[in-house]
Amino acid sequence: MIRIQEGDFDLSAEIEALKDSRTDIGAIVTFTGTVRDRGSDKVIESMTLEHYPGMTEKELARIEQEAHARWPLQASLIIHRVGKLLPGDNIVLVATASAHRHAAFEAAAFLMDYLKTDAPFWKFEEGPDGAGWVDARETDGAAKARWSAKSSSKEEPAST
Amino acid sequence: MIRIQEGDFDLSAEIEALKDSRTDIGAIVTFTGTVRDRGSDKVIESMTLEHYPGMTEKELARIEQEAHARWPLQASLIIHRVGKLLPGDNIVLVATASAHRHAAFEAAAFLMDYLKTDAPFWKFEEGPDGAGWVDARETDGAAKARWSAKSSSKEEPAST
Amino acid sequence: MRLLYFAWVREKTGISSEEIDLPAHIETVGDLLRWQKTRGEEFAAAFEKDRVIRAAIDQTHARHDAAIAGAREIAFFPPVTGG
Amino acid sequence: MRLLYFAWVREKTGISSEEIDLPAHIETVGDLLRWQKTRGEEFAAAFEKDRVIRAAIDQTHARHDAAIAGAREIAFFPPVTGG
Repeated sequence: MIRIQEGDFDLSAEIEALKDSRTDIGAIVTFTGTVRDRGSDKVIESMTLEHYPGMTEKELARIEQEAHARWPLQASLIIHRVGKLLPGDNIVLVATASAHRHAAFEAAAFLMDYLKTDAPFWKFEEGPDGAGWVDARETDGAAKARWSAKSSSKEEPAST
Repeated sequence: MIRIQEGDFDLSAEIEALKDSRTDIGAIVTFTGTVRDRGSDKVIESMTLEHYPGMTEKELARIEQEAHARWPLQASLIIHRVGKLLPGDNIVLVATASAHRHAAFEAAAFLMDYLKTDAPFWKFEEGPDGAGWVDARETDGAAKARWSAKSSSKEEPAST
Repeated sequence: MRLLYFAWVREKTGISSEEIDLPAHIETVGDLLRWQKTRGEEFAAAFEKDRVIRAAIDQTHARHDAAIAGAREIAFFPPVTGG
Repeated sequence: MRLLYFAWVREKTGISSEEIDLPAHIETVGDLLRWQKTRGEEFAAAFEKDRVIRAAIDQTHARHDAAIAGAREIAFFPPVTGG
């Protein structure tokens, strides 16, 4: 499931909805990304998220589909906020549910790595030292690349 | 932080407490383990968690300390329930907060792998086909062992 | 054809989208990037670092050597920084 | 010395803890495991599969060859299955 929204999200409510009263889920992993009050060398007072409506949903759906193809997931969720955010605010939530913990962990990490390189969002930061667009990090490309070299946990023995 | 309790936990409330209004956290990963309605080959109606009071806290504190030594974590939390649980119920919550997402992901997976092999909890399952103690899985030992072979992400380039 | 601009590409061109008829000689994303530089001061500045600019054809990531024939919507933007 | 039993070891011995003076010849966890088998039907059944039984000395995991000298509390239990 995918949502782009300006408002905040509530972790408990989202996970309850994700579980949907199912009793065959053994493992739920969530990743929450939050606005930090400083970048590599400067203080951040606010962050504004721009995105490409239409393409964003398309890319996130593609990424989510890819995760479901690689791991035995029972459910997944990606929520990404847009608009102006303050330090401490939530930016993104990724959640994965599986019978087994390694599948849930790997799929959540995979979703974040792909989201960071493929989903059309851009961050604009403002602070006392000025304002500017956040530069993409080369490490995010490397983080995505590791999923090409590495096999999924699908073949590994089951473990909750 | 470590808690052993009979009652349930609320994900949002726990994460808010973990963040403690800090604005230098960029990534929060949670793992929630839940009771599944079936084991490998049988239906499960209830699960009872026994533990070794005193040693449990000691082991979890040791595991948590090890995670903080390996990854740059700003906060962490382990909650494990004991007593009688039903399918769908929460069993365990592990949460990690870091400036960077890979540290948070790896530390959470590490905590779960160590908890599964070292923390003195035992599961007793009951169902229509009878009752019995859950057998330990060899895969859990292998999951723990991978952290000895693998280096931590501490040396990797920073990435939120 | 509809052209879209995001983040600092949008800021520098001064527009977020436009409907435009492209010259016939433009066959690839790369051709289009080079042509953008000829469209006045703002576009020259926006597309100066054309190597780092990413493109999407009809909302799908496209390489600079991708053909644009048949495209309805082409977007230009910096490397993404969400998450 | 205090001995503790958990999970199916507890169920089979029928007790969860006891205070006991150990024979002097018992020096290691392994010695203690072998001695447990001699303490009647319940203990023989509980400690039959002594290889899989884990031990903790004063609430720290201990191998079967660990010395028990000075221990105040020794626990026996199956491999753990929490999480």
